[in-house]
Amino acid sequence: MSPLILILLLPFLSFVISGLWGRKYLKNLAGILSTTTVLASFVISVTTAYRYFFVDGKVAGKFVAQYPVDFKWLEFTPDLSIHLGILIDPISVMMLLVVTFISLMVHIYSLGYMKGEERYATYYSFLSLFTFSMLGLVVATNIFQTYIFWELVGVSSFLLIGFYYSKPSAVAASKKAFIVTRFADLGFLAGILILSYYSGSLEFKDIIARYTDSSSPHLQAAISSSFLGVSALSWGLVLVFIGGAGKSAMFPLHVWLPDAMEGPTPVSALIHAATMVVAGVYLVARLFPVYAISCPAALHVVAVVGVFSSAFAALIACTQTDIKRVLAYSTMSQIGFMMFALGVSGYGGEAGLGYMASMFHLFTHAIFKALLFLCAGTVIHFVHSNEIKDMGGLKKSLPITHIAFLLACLAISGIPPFSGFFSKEEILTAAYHHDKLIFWVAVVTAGLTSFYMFRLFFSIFYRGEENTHAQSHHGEGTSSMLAPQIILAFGSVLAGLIPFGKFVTSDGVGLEAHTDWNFSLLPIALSSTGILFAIYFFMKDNDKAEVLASKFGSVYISLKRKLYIDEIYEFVTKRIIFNLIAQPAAWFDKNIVDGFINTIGKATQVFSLTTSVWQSGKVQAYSAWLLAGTLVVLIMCLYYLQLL
Amino acid sequence: MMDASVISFYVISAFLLTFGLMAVTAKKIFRSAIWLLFSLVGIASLYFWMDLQFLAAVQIIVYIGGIVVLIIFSIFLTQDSGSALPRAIKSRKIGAALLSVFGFGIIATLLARTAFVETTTPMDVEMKTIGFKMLSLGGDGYALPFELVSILLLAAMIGCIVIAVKNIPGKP
Amino acid sequence: MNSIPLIHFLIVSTALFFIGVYGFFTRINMITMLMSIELILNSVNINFVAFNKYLHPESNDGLFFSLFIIAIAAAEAAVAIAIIINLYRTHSTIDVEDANEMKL
Amino acid sequence: MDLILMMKNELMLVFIIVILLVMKVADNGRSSGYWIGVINVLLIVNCIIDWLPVSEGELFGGVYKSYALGNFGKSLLSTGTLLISLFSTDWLKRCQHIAEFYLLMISTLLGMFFMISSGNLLMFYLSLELSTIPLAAMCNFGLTERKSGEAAMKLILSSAFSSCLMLMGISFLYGASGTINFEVLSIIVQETPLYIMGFVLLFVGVAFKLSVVPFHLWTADVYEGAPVPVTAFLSVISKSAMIIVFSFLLYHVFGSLYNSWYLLLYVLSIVTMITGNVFAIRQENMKRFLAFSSITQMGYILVGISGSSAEGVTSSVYFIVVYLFSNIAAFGVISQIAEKSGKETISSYKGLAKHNPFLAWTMAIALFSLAGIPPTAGFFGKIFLLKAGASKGDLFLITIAALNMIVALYYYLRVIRAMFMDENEDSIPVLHSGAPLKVALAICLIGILITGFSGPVYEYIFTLSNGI
Repeated sequence: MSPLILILLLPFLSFVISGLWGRKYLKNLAGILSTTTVLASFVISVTTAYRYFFVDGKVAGKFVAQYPVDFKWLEFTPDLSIHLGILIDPISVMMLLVVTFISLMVHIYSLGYMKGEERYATYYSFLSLFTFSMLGLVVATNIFQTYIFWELVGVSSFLLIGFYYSKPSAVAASKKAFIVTRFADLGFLAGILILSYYSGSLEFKDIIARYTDSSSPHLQAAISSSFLGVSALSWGLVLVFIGGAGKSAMFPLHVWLPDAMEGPTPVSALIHAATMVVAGVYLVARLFPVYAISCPAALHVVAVVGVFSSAFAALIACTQTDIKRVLAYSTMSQIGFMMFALGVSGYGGEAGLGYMASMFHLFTHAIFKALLFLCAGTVIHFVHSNEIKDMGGLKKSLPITHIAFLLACLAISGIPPFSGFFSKEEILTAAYHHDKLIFWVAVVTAGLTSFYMFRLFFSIFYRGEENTHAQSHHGEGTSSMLAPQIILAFGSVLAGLIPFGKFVTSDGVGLEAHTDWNFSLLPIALSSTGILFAIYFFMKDNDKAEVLASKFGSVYISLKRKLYIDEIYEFVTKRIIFNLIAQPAAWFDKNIVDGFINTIGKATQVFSLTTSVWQSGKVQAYSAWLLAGTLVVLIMCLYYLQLL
Repeated sequence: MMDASVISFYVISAFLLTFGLMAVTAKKIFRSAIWLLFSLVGIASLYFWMDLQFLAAVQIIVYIGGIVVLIIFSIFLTQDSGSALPRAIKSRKIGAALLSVFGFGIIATLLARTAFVETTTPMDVEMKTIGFKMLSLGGDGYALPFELVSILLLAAMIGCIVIAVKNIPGKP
Repeated sequence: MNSIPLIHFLIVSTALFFIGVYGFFTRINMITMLMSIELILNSVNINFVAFNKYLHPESNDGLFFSLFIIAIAAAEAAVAIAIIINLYRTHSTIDVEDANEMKL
Repeated sequence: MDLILMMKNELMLVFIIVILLVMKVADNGRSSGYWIGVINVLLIVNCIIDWLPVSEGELFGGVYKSYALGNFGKSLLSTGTLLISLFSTDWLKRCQHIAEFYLLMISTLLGMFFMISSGNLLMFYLSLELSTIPLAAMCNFGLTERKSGEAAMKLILSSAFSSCLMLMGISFLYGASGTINFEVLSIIVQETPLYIMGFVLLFVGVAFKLSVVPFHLWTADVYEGAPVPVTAFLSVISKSAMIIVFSFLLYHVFGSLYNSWYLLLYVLSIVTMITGNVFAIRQENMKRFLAFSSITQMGYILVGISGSSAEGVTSSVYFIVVYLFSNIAAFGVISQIAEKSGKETISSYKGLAKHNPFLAWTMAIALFSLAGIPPTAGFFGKIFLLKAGASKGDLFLITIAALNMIVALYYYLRVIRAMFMDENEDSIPVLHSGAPLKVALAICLIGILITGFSGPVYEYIFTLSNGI
C-alpha cells in the first residue's frame, strides 16, 4: 500500500476522533489535532508533487497517469466492477496541493477565528471530513468513486454551512445548497449512468480511451443512439457538466452560493473559494479528452455557460452590499472564466492552451480568493457585520489585512506581476484564438472585476471614518489568524511566476507559456480603468466630496459642470451599467431564478393538499380504489399486449 | 334438449345469486345473515349437483354450521338485530354498482372469449382418495399445506382469544 | 352432465363475486362487510371446482384449493369478528364510517 | 434428515411456538421480564441457526423449495425480528399478553418463511394468509386504544378483499394451466388473456402487501394505529419477505410474461414514487411519515426489479438489507419516544438532540440512509437500484426515480431539522433507554454504516441471485 493513502486517511482519522470524542475529551486539542493531520497531508502532497513532476512522472517526455493504489471494491457484473483507488496525474497532483494547502491555511486560521466557539471540536471534525472527501474526489480513479466523494463533499459542506444552526438563515441556506446541488447531482448521476452504460466501464482511463478512439464500438454506439435528436454521448457529457455546474455555481444553478455565505467565514474560504466550487471545473477537466475529441458540441455548451455566468455574476457583484456576497459572486465569475477556458480549448499541443490556462487560473484563484475570504473574515470579526456600510476607514486598525487584501485585489484584477494576471492572460489568449465574442465579453468582465473588487476594497478600508462604537477589542486577531494571510499574500504575488505550462497540460506534454505584452495591454488597461472608477467613486466618502465641493465654491462647481465629467461618469456607470444592466440582472437572479426553485416547493405542497382526498380514512373507499386500480392495470396490460 | 339436470343448474344458480344479492342489500342485518345462509346453501347444492359430495358437506359444516353461526352470534353481541341498518349514501351505491358492473363486464368478456377445452373425464372424488392425498407427502399430496393451515388456525385462535377477551382498562 | 358449458359456471361465479364486491363497498356495518367477503370467497371456490371438474379432472388441485380456502375463510372470519367485537368495545359501534379517525 | 436440514429455519420456529405454548400453559404468574428474557434467548438461538448454511433443493415433491436467495432472506428476517423484539422491550413490559404476542409474531414469521419457500400456488396463498391474519390480530394488541382497533379492522378487511382478488387470479391461472405447481406453471405460462388476467390479479395481491400505489391506501392508517413494534414488523419484515417472494415470482415463475410485468413495474413504480413522496411531505405523525417513506422506497425497489437481470434482483435484495437496518433504527427510536413520552408527531421531536443525543443521532443516520445520502448504506442501495434500472437503458424511469430521491430529501431534512435545529420549550426530557434497545440500535447503526462500504455483502447477494 502506497503511503499516498495517508493523505486521505489522516483527515478521515481526525474526523472520526474529533467527531466521536472531541467534545468530551479533546476540546481545544481537536483543532491542533486536525491541523496536524492536514499539515501531514500537505507535506505528503508536496513530496508527491515533487516526485511526480521532477522525478518519475515523465515517460518519454510526457506526464502519464500513475495508479499507486487501486483495489477492486465490488463487482456489478464480471466485466463491470467498481474500484477505489488513487490516481496521480498532473491535475490531480495540482489539486492535491491546492486542497491540502488551502485546507491547512483555513485550519490554522480557524484556530483563532473559532476560538471560544462552543462546538469547536465538531467544527474541526466537519472540516476534516470535508478535506477528506475533497481529497477523495480529487484522486478518484473512476467516475463512481468521484460520485461517492462528490456526494460526501455535498454532505460535509451542508454540515459546515449550517454550522451556526441556531441561525434560521444558516439552516435555510444549508438546506438550499444541499437541495440545489443534489438537483444538479441528479444530472451527474444520469450522466454517469449513460456514459458507463455505453462504455461498459466506470474507470476514467477506459472511458477516455473508449470514447476518444474513433474506431471503438463503444463510441459508435454512444454516437449513433440518440434521444431528442442529440446523441447519447452528448447527453451524457452535458449531464455530467450539469452536475459540475451545480457544484461550481454556474448559471442557473448558482442560487445556493450567495446564501451559503451564512457559514463561518473560514469555511467559505475553504469551500466556496478554493476547493468544492472548482470541483465542477475539475470534473470537466478530468473528462476533457472526451469533450474535446469526440463531442465539441458539449464543450461549446461549457464555454457558453461559463462565459455567461462569468459576466452575469460580475454584474451582480457590482450591486451587492454584503462583503461576503460580493466575494461569492466574484467566485462564480472567476469559475466562469475557468469553465469557458476549458470550453475554448482544444486537445493537445498549442490548441490545449485553454485547458492549461483554466487549470492555472484554478490554481492562482484558489490562493488569492482564499486570501480574500480570510481577510473578509478578519474584517467581519472586527466589525461584527457583513455590511459594507458598517465598515470604512479600517486601514489603520487592520494594517496587515489591508495590505493582504490589496494584494489579493490586484491579483484578481489581473494587474501584473500578480498571479492573477498570468493565468487570466492565458485564458484571454486562448479565448481570442477561439471565439472573438467570448473574448470580448471576457475582457469586459475582467474590467468589471477590478471595478467591483476595488469598490469593496475602498469601501472597507478607506471611505469614511472608522466606526468606533462597533470596534472590537481584539484588534486584528491572533497570530494564527494573521500567519495564513501573510503566507497566502506571498502566494498571491508569486504563484503566477510558476511555469505552469511545463507541468499541467491537456496531453501531458509541456507547453511554453508566452506572455505577449502587446496583447496584454488592452486587458490591463481595462482593469486599470476599473480600478480608477472605483477610486473615483468609493475611495472618498460621497458626502465628504460634497462638503469639499461647497468649500471650493462656485469655481469648483462650474469647472466640474463644464467638463460634465461627473455627469458622464454618472450616466455611464450608474445609469447604464448599474441601473440598466446590473440591477435587472440582480433582480432576475433574486426573483426569477431563485423564485423558480421556491415555486417548485410551493407547487408540491399544493399538489399534496389536493390529493389528500384520496386518503379518506374509509376502508371501503380504499378497497374501491384497489379494485379500480386493478381493473385499470388489467386493461392497460391487455391493451399493451394487443389482446383486447 | 332441456333435461332435469340442466334446469336444476339454472334454478340453483338463480337461487344463489338472488339470495346473494338480497344478502348484500337487505335492510335488516339479521335478515341479511339469513339470506347469506340461503346463498351458501345454494352453493352447497351446486357442489352436490357437480357430484362433489365431500366438498358440499364441508361447505355445509364449516360455512353454515360454523361461520354463519359465528356471524349471527356476533350480530347478537353487537347489534339490535331487528333494527334497520345504516345505509350508504346514494352516490356511493351508484359508484359501487358501476364499478362492480364494469369489473364484471371485463372479466366475463375475457372469460367468454377464452376457448376452454372441456373434457369428460370424471374426477376421482372418492373420500379415500381425498383423505389419502390430504396426508400424502409427495408432489400431489397436501400434508405440508395441511400442517400450515393447522398452525394458522392455532394462531387465529390465540389472536381471537387475546383480542376478544374482556380487558383490564388502561393496559394494552 | 356436460350439457352446461363451463362458461356458465364462470359467469355465475363472477356475478357472485361482484355481488359480494358491491356489498363490500356499500355496507356500512362491518359484519355485513364480512358477509360480503364470504360471498366473494365462495364465488372463487366455484371457480376452482368448476375448472377442476371441467378442464383438469386428472388431479384434484382445485378441489383441495377450495377446501383450504374454506378453512382460511373460517380463520379469517374468526379473527375479523374478534377485531370487530373489540372495536365495538372501544367505539360502541361497528359502523365502518365511525372508525375513520386516521386519515390524510 | 434432509427434511430437518432443509427446513431447519421453519422447524426452529415451530419449535419455538411449541415451547411458548407449553410454557404458557404451565405458566404460574411469571414476570414479564422473565418472558422477555426467555423469548429473546430463543430468538437469538433462532437467528444463529438461521445463519447456518442450508442445502438447496426441494421437499415434498416440489411443494417446498429451498434456494440460496430465499435462505438468505429468511436469515435476514430472523435478524430483523430479533432486533424488533429487542427494541420493543419497554412496550412489551406493559403488555399483558407477551407469550401470545410472540406466538402470533412467530407464526407470522413462519408464514413468511413458507411463503419464500413455497413451491406452488396453494402454499403461497396459505402462507400469505398465515403471515397476514395473525398480523391483523397483532395490530389490535393496543387492546384498549381506539386507533389500534381501527388499524386492525382496516388491515383485516382490506387484506381480505385483496386476497379475494388474488384468489380469483389464482383460480384463473389454475384454470388456464391445470397446475398449481410453480415449476410447471413457469413452463406453460404464456401471453393469453386468461393468463394475463390471472397474473395481474395475483400481482395486485402481492402489490397490495408491498403497498404499491394505488393499492397502498391501507398502509398509513394501519401503521399509525398499530403499536410501534407491530408497525415496525409490518413495515420491515413483512415488506422484505414480500420483496423476495415478488422477485421470485416475477423472475422464476412468470419470466415469460416479461412484457406485461415490465409494463406494470414501469407504470406502478413511477406512480408509487411520486405518490409516496407527495403524501410524505404533509405528514405530521412519524409513523405515517415512515409509512409513506416506505411506499416511496417500494417504488425505488420496483425500479430495481424492473432491471430484469440478476443485477435487478441483487440490487433489490441488497436494498432490503439496507432498508431493514435503516427502518428498524428509525422505528426503534420512535418506539422508545412513543413509549416513554407518548409523543409521535414530528413537531414534538423538536429539540430532541438536546436531551437525547443518542436517539437523535440514530434517527438522523437512519433517515440519512433512507434518503440515500452517503456514506450511509442507503446511498449505495439506491445507486445500485438505479444502476440496475438503467441496465434497460430506459432513462425516463431513472430520471423520475432520481428526481424523487431529491424531493424526498426535503422531508427527511425536515425531521432532522426538527430534531437538531428547532428550539422547543416543551422538548422531550432525557429518556433512559434500556440495554436491549441500545444494543438493537447499535447493531442497526453498524449495519447502516458498514453495509454500504463492504463490497462482499453486495457480491455475496449477487452470487445468490444468479440462481433465481
